Amino acid sequence: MQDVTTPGGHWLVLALMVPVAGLLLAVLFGGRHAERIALAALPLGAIAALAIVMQMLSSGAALVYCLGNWAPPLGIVLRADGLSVAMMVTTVVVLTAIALFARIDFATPRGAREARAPFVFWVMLLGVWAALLVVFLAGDFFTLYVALELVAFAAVPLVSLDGRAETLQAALRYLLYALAGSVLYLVGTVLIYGGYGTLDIALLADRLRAEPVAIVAVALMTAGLLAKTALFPLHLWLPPAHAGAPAAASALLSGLVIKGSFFLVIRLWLDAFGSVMTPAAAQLLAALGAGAIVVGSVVALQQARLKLMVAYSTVAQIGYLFLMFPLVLGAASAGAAAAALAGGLLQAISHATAKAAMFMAAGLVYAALGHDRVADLRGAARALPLTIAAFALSGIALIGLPPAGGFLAKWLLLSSALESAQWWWVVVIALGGLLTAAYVFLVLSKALTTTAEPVVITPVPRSSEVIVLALAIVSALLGVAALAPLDLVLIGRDEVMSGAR
Amino acid sequence: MNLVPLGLVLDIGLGLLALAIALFALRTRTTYAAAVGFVAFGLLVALAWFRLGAPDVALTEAAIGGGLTGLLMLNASARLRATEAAAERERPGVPLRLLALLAAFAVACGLAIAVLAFPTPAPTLAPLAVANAPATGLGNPVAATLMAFRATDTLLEKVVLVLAIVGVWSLARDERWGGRPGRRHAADPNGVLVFFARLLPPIGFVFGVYLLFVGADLPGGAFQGGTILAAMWLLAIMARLADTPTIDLRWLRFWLIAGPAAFLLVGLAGLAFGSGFLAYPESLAKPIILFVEVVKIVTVGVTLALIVAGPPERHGGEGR
Amino acid sequence: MSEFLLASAVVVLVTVAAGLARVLHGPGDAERIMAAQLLGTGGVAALLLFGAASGSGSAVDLALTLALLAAFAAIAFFKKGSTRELPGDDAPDGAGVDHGATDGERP
Amino acid sequence: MGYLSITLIGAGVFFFIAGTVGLLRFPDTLSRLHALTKADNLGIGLIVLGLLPWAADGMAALKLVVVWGLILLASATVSQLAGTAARREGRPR
Amino acid sequence: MNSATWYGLLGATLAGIGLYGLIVHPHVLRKILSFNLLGSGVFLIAGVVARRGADAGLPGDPVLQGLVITGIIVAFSATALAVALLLRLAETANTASLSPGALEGRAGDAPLPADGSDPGVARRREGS
Repeated sequence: MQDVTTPGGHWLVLALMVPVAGLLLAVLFGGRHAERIALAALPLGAIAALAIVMQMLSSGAALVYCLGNWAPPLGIVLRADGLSVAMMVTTVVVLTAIALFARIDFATPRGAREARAPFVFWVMLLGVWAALLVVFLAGDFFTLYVALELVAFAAVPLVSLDGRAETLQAALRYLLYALAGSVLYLVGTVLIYGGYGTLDIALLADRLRAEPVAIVAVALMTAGLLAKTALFPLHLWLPPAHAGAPAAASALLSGLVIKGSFFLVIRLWLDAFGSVMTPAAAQLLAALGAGAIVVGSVVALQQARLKLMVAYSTVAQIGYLFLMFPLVLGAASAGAAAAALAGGLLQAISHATAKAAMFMAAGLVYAALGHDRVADLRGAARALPLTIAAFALSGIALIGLPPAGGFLAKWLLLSSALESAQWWWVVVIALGGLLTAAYVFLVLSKALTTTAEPVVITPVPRSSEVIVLALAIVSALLGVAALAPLDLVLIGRDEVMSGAR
Repeated sequence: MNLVPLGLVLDIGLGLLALAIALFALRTRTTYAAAVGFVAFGLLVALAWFRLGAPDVALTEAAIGGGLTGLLMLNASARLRATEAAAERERPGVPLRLLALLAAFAVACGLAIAVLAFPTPAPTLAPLAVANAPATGLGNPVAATLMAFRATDTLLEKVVLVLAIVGVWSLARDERWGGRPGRRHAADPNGVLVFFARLLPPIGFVFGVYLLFVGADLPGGAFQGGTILAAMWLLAIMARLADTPTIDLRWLRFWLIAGPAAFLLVGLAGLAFGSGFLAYPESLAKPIILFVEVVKIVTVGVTLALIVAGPPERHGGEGR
Repeated sequence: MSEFLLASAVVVLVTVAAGLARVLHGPGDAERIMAAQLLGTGGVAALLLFGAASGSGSAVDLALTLALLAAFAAIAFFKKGSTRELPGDDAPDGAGVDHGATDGERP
Repeated sequence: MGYLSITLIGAGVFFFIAGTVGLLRFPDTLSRLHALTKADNLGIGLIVLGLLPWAADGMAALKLVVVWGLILLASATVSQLAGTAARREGRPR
Repeated sequence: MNSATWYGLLGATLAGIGLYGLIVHPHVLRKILSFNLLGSGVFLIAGVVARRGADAGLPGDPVLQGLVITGIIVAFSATALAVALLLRLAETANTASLSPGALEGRAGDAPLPADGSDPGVARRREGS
């Protein structure tokens, strides 16, 4: 199978080059311009993403672009299927909300030409965006390696923006995990090349055989990606890093960044190596996910600080993402596999929106109250009604109540699990939902408790509250909106899904 | 006939030496000794790369592994002396060490198995690369890979460098933003160091530019050349013959992004004129690539030197 | 001829290894620095020899890079190894002195 | 020509061996330093001389000589540093 | 055994050694150094794959050699970022360790006792 550039393929290049060009211009002009460039690039990126969606809906096939007109195996391609496009759109939506929210916290102070934290934040926001787009679009294992490193280089400085010792330590730990992860991924890439003479995902899927080189390669790559995704038991770096960062950065890290390496696990397990993956291996991966759900949720319940609780919630929610693998690879029918894949993807999208909203809401609570101790949240709902409403809506999405995207995601996963008689995952999903409900309600019950006299707060901008609420509403209504594009996510994946059998 | 075993003896000797130094660097007590060991290790690995028929990589490894990474490590070890004793007392427990041993053993064994199980004849893209190199105007197929076949990787790698320098700068203290990177160096103006730092950079500069221009057809290129330029600049800085620029200078920002920006503009021009992103018309391929390489060598030199110099630590006015 | 060159390279490498075994044991930094020197010189010699044996012109370029950076590394050793040896009058702006620590308190 | 090369290279290798023997046998740091730098620099010089006739062109020959010069510079610096370090550590061996 | 296989096994060993050091060394600079050993091992294996692919008059597969050059640059940038983080951490908290204990007992950003006294003692004293 030889990839050739498809009509409209150039949109992939343009979509990718928007944040890359923005990043370079932001570094060149610096200061206030960095913020302006980021805010101007986001609508352009959204246009490019929409153009790709329209193109894909009209052609009903994946979009491909051969870079430099060199076809694989010598050259590399950009390839967008339904999964890529869904993640691209999600990224642009979440990033827009984060960017609008961050305009308050990361404004260049008056009188200064350029200040450190704002400059770094806006450059890295564009960096994360560019990196994730490469992750979603690249069809070549080595380009994906560079993309993974881009993600890490953009994400790590966001953790330590405030320069406190704790966050420096968290950033350093995160960087070391990420580096170890990318090196393991890279060595797998090298082994693939040694065994099959190509790094193109589609070409590899054709040539692959179940033999030692392939097995060692996929094992090492998976281990590396799990370290980067913070799947239990490699999650230890995540809570301090995500909880210590400024709210907008936390939202970026928890909502989007970890989805990058997760997306690569999908590419690896379902696309490239789908034909040699055994259901037993997928069960193991999902078992780690189950461990993450239980451990993450239980530890989240014990947290005294809101931001740490939200961070541990991320550890737990990452677990859900991995439940899809045995359901796709062990599915009884193509329909069940498609449902499980759509469910997993929707879970990722739902978490991206809900967790970003939740972290920003937690940030507003901290800014208003001067602390984020869960035990002392009494009266917060009266003082910050919009923020607490946003927290509640994103909580609903995380728990998986209708009409949130999380509900539909879990519904798809549950029905797929029942159909393929893997009842134990039903238990895990249900238990995880209960635990999530427990920590969300713990926060809400405190916040909703009324106090005799009103709580004294530092006012937070109404606009910030509205942005967070809007993103939370998106996450809470995703279930309705997602009914239509379910077919979209399967575009360009027919052969891949049949290869998964 | 006799040649082959003698070559193998050499390779085994090189390998064992590299392994011994790696173990030394890992086990020795002070970080300074470990950093010195690492420089030696980088040199041996560069020799190994040459033996593996990869002179381009050998040049890169020599310049980076033995040169800039070594300087980075030595620099850091000198500044971290006070922290060594406390960290040394923190030896991890037996369970963690066993777990680490297990993981290391599993990875090493897995890799060894894979290395022994590689198919023969080995799959290779060498014939394809050789066949297509003329279309790029480059005689060195490694350069053709980096600048044409997989040019997008190279573009993205330059973006990595931009993010890395911003990441390093992000570690400045707020009041130092806009200042000069690194600490001020002390140097005896009549000492051997200054003498040396006057002598070496001209040689290094000529050689770096030479590597850039032969890179199209022979081993070398903008990256290797730029690394050597960076080393020479750092040398002048260490001898106080030059100083790091303040990070808010517009020309500095320009050169930091010029490499990837030139690449990007060439790519978009290709898209606009219909040949495709990063696709060069055959007649223009070599001049275009040379243009990008010339811009890149400056970007690489400036970026690498500043990455090593670290975040701004001094006010701009606090010059020499 | 190339066999002779290759054999010479092996011998040089063996002497480097033997010397390294001695100096890496220390006891002090002086010995460690000598180790790097030994390796720089011996490594370049071996490279020139086996490069000539293989007839590859790029060996000299690599040797030049290594020699250039051996000199560079020597300076780095010198700077970092001698931070405590700065004469008193040079100390205020010595390499180990962090200026940021003092003038951060300026109004 | 060939014999001259072989003789020069052989002599160069001999000095490397001699330097290492000195390194292994001499009792204190400074004499070890003395053995190492002198013998090895002479060794690489002789090897460069021996390889000069085989250089492809004038450029390659020039580069060979520059290599030698750079090595001499580097070892001059390193020996000064090693000597300083030995004195600082204040021990004869 | 030929040279390529030998270097492949060497790369595998270096990768194992590097990974071990990366996990167990408490001092972060040594972790970073170990990461570089791990990286060198991985790159060497890539070199072996390239060497095995020698064909069409080339001593090795140029595509993979190009990838290794990119990889070395990325690994260097990563090393530099890690070192910069570490130096800032050491400057802020006078520690080069990642254990949470290394930060406890600091009053604000005051460095730990520089006279070499056990920071653990100070930690307990403040905790009481």
